[in-house]
Amino acid sequence: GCAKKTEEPAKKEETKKVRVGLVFDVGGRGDKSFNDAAYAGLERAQKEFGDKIEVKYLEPSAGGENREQLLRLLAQDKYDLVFGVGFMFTDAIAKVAKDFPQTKFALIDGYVPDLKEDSNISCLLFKEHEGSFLVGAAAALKSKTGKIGFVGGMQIPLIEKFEAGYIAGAKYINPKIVVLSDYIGTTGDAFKDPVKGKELALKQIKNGADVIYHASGASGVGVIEAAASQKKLAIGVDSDQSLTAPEAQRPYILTSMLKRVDTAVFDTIKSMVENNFKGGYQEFGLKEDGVGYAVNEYNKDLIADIKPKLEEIKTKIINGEIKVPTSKKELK
Amino acid sequence: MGDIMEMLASALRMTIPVLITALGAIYSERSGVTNIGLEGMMMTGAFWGAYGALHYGPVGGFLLAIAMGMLVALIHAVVTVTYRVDQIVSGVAINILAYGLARFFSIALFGMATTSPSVNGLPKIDIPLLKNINALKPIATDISPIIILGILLVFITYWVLERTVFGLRLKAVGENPLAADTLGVKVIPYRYLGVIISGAFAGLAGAYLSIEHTHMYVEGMTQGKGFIALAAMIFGNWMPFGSFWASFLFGFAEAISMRVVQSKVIPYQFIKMIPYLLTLLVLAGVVRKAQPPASVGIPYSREGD
Amino acid sequence: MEKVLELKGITKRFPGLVANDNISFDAIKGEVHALVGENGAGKSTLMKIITGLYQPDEGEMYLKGQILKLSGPRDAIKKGIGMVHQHFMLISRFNVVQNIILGHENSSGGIIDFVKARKRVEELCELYDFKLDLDAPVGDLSVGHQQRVEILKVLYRGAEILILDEPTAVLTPQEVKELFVNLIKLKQEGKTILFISHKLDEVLEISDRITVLRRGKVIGTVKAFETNKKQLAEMMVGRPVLFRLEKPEVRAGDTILEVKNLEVKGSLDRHQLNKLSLAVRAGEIYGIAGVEGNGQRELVEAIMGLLPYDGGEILIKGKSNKGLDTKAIREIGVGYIPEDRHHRGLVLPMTVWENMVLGLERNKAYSTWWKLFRDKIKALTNQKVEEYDIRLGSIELAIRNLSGGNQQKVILARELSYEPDLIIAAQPVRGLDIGAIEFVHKKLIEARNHGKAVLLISADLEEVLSLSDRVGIMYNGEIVKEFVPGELELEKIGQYMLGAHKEAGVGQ
Amino acid sequence: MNKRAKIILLQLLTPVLAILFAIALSSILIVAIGKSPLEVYQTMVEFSLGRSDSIGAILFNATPLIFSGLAVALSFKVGLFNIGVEGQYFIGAFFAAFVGFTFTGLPAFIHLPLAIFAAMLGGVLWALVPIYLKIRRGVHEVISTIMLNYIAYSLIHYFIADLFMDRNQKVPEGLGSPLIRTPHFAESALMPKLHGFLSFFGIDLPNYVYLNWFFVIGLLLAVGIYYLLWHTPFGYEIRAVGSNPKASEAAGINPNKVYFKGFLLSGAVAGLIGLSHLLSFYGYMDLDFPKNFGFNGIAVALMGNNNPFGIILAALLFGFLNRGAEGVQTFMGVPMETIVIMQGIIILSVVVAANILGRYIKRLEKKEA
Ligand SMILES: Nc1ncnc2c1ncn2[C@@H]1O[C@H](COP(=O)(O)OP(=O)(O)OP(=O)(O)O)[C@@H](O)[C@H]1O
Ligand SMILES: Nc1ncnc2c1ncn2[C@@H]1O[C@H](COP(=O)(O)OP(=O)(O)OP(=O)(O)O)[C@@H](O)[C@H]1O
Ligand SMILES: [Mg+2]
Ligand SMILES: [Mg+2]
Repeated sequence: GCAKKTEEPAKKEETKKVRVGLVFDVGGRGDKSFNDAAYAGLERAQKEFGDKIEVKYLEPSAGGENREQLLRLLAQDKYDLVFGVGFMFTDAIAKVAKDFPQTKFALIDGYVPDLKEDSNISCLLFKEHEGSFLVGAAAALKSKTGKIGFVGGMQIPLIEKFEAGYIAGAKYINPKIVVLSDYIGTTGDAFKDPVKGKELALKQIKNGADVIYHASGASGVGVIEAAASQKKLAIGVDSDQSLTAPEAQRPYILTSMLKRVDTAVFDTIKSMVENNFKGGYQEFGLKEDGVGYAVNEYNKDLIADIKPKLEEIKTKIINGEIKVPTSKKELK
Repeated sequence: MGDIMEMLASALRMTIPVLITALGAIYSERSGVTNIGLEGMMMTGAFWGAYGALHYGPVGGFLLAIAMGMLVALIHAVVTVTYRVDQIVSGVAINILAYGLARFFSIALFGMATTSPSVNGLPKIDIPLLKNINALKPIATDISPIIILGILLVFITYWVLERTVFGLRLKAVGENPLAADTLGVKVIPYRYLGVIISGAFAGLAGAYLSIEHTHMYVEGMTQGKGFIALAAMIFGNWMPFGSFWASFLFGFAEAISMRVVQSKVIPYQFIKMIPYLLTLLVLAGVVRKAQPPASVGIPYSREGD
Repeated sequence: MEKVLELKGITKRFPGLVANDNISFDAIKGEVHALVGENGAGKSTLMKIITGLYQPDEGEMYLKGQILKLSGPRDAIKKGIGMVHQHFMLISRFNVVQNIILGHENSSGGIIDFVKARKRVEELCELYDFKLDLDAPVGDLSVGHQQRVEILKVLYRGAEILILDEPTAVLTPQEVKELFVNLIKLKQEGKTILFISHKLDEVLEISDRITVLRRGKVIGTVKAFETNKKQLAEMMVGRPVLFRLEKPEVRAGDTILEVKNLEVKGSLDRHQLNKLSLAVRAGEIYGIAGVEGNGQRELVEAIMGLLPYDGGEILIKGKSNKGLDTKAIREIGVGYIPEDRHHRGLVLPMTVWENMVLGLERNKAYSTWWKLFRDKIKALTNQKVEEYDIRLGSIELAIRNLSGGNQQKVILARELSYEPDLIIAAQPVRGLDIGAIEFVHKKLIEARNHGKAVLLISADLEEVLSLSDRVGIMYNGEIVKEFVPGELELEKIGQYMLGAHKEAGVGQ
Repeated sequence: MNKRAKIILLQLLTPVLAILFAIALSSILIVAIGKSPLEVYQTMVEFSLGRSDSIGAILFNATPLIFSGLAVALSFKVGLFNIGVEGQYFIGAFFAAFVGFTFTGLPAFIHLPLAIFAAMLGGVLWALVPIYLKIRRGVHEVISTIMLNYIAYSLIHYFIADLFMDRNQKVPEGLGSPLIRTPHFAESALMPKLHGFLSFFGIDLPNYVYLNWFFVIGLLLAVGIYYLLWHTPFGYEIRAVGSNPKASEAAGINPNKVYFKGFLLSGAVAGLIGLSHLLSFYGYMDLDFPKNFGFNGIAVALMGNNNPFGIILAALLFGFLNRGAEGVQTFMGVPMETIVIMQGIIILSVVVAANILGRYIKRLEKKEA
């Protein structure tokens, strides 16, 4: 019923509408982290800009080999702004963008070299290490045993960036702290293996860790479950996982390292609508509020005592007083 | 000691889903039907288990998972037993289908393609007597009833196969369906049952993952365990106890691999290989002639048309 | 005289042929009624219809005057019809008791009382004087014992009509005798027995009436005491048949095959050989008589390089076969007719012409490494089909579609095609009809006459005695007696075969 | 004669009927998500068959599946079940990648064949383990190949995320992260596209279609394998051993040797599966190198009845479905999972229909008798 009513005025404005297309990464919408955050940004834009925009989202096949085709189809179908969610789109976007100079592309997490402001690609890049530094500090502040844990999905530079920031943050508070690190697997499936996530976390807890941070997508469900079952603390990632966790686990989620993919998506759409799309590189760090740590009604008491310290560190990072390492190599 | 017990407990948790699925596969294979669709049936179980547990509690979840596992298995049975289609192609198609259906219903029912809301598991239990022995605490206290059930199913399966009319006929149908047929044993229904039981077991195993282990369904959480179960069943020579040891070997190797510390000497990728490598090495070390059911994989029809 | 079973106008079609064509036939309570006919005449098919395994396309059956409709073997069993199939319907991995009770377990609440079941089986065994190891997997039993299991299966179900499809094909004379004793016992109990056999002497001995089938049609039913072998054979084949084998004297030449102190260790699926020795010369047929499962298969497979042996020596044309693979052994000049054509002799899904060159596909005449000379092979096959009178629709057919006799002829044609000096013929006529048997025997004797050495292994004593120039009796992995046919009376031979005697130093 | 014609007609009609049935069944699904089945199917067909880039994409999609179908079929023909095609093509692809990025300055006519050869070698090596274990240690090939698939995944990760990762990527300080991939291949290792050849015949493909000569190689290989199986003594031995190893053995064919050679051949073909993507589409091997071609190859092989030409048809069907999926997703908003379900249904319908038809023809022939 509703849809019909809006159709009439929509038609008149058709020419003005900004058409936004988005291709998810394999796994697609509903992963409770990365892809969902992108979708949230899309939804927010839809809400705020109403009939000024028209959106469409696609998912690649399970193997992911048709990312390029999907981007291309959207471009061919005259979408004005096309998102590729995830660094796996890097090459595909670079190729398609060349063929469609009129279409704007936004690449989340990926880096295409040599872009300028008037390029038709915008790379949305996050400083995950900065956010991770904060939650590392939080973990160290909360740890009673002097041991904390990290569970990553797959050992790749992106995830190592989380790990490096986390360790640096923890050492900043307590140089003697021991960080137990584990990774789940060697394929994309490592990001959807909560069973192993839980077993690894349980092992870390058994070995003395009492706060565990995960950067493992849907596998993190298992990490949080393990921490809660052993009455230890977990730190979520990407989105505020306290909000999606079950009631019983919430007391055990210290905080979440926020990666505001939603903000990035929203801002980019906004720039299109307002006609000031900028190519090149958009940074999302602590300064830009692109990363951060979550405070919500469930953890506000839990985190209250360390919040001032965290805020202090945050300011220091933003000022450049603290330099956060971006890889494990730098860490050493 | 405590560490070892802890590791055993972990090994046991990793063993159970593979074991239960492997036990189910025994029923199917011994009735003469290869089931390479176990992965999809587990996935179905994991999904519907979570859905059921969300709305009807953990027991409801398990029942629903078992029922849905059976339903998917029924497709396999219709296609392979009634229509005598190649059992492997059907299994492959079932895996594709189950993946699609789980996603489809996940969006329809949870509003999310890949995860469910969190659900409650069954109450944890302690094993009487054993729980009093301090050293055994990690494996005797606070464990999921499904772990106990899984172990019991090994004995039950053995008993069913060796002592009951059903077991005797099931095996007969897998060994020499024509012979069984001449004695009035109806081949088709027994094969249906074998396949459907395997679906029930795989559903149960999948639901164990979602309801008991992580209290949530996550797409792809079966992680190829259906295939591992198939391997375990073959390695176990189509026997319940054999399958138990094979599944345990795998679970144990997983537990080890999670406890090997990453270092320069052993890159992490090689640690992740341990379960598979170890299984392969053990296999290569154990020379044993596989004794598959004589008619497994061969569709049956009385007049050979 | 009560007609227990009556068939009216039964017709059964298979793709491309009519296996049973308007067959009418009856059986009387307490009679042994034999069914004879050439391979593919439709005997087994008819019996499968009577036991509900196949559905007839036309016609009706009556049991004690009541119309008989069978939806499956289950119905037939309920009506008291039981069958011992030509190809045994046993589950090799199951033990004897399991095989017998299957489908008729007499359980309480689905749980089998194996103790009780075993007892009942034991009672039956006692009644019919069957000696069987009830706990052995039937796959490990000798063929004779397997047949006992089959008969027990039928009796266990209380069958009133027993069908036996070629039951004597694999039995020793003693075993045949025992079987007949039991059949007569059953007959006296009022049971009806339908009996299929290619051995007309046996048929005449045991049956009351005989029905002859040819090409799916009933040619006639005759009373056993009113007919004779010659008449039956003529009815079956449709032309007069010669029974005498022409066997001219041939002087044996050099030793072609020499087996010295051959030893094979026994295991679950392998019989042991104890210092077995024998020699076969050019121009002679050396027959091995003996109950199946006394090491014949192991001997043959050791000669062919299919089974490694633990001691002793095998010389073929003076050359040891140790370490040679089957291909190399064949290249010395050995032809091999395996005992089980379906498992060892043919690749059933492949065409007739492909089977004609199995193992010869690398022969220069048939291929180069990159090309199979299909036309050449087909031409050769067509020529062999003519020469060996192989009946088939086309050489492009999968060989599975040929009757057993014609399948056997293909093997024979193939194995003789490269003129081997030594022919190992294991059970070469098993299951074949008289026409086919006659043909195979003729070919073997022809080879012998041409100076080939033939090692013949057969469970059919009559065959061994009529073909061989010398005979060795094999028992428990040894040759226990060697003799020239005619030298020893049947009774005595039977005793050797059952291990009652042993003669030292034979075969050296 | 009449019946012959009828049978041939039926044989042609069956796949069509099967697909119609699958379509009917899938329609329920499409209605359930609130779309019009008619429009969806129309879009699918128009999109997939009505545009030259779609045709190109279908053939490109089909290329790896032809190779993997052939690899699986070869192993089936020799009587083994090679689940390990998946791992073999990964290793093969890496071997080719290694040749691709290691050697520079080679002329294309050496470099490209070398890469192809390396891929086959990789596939062979990864097939060597299970077949050796099978023959020597009696290890069931299904178990060992399942394990080896996982081992291959990890090994590949080690190679491309660790040992051979391209460390020369430009990444700004603290922003983004380097891609997990090997260095780019030298131009000389890349497979030319088919465009030039096709334009010869007046067919113009857009440059973003990646259809390349591997498709032609796949077709030729199918013909080659057909020839091998039915016209050479080795192919004869493969079929004989595959159907009855015991009889083959008794006739003097050594089954173990045939298993060995046949399985390695299957591995060699498997090694080629990924190349069409690797050496034209990607130009490097990354962590996200497409998976599952090996598993889908099982379905392709069996749907194609293990016949090389049947495999080509089945691969094309898969290629069509995948391309169609992109179309209905983009233009009709039909979500991915609906299409996945449809694919499952179509596979099952096609094989079931083939069986029903087979039975019907038998019955017809029986009446003829
Ligand atoms: N299931 C079947 N499908 C097709 N044809 C069959 C089938 N069973 C039997 N036939 C054919 O029917 C004919 C009769 O076969 P049947 O087995 O009844 O012969 P038989 O008289 O028992 O021969 P034998 O003496 O060799 O045992 C043969 O030509 C055979 O090829
Ligand atoms: N499914 C089938 N399709 C085609 N022909 C068949 C089929 N089953 C049996 N036959 C034919 O029926 C014949 C008779 O079958 P049966 O089982 O009695 O074997 P047989 O010919 O008597 O062989 P043997 O001599 O080994 O006993 C077979 O030789 C074969 O030609
Ligand atoms: Mg017969
Ligand atoms: Mg016969």
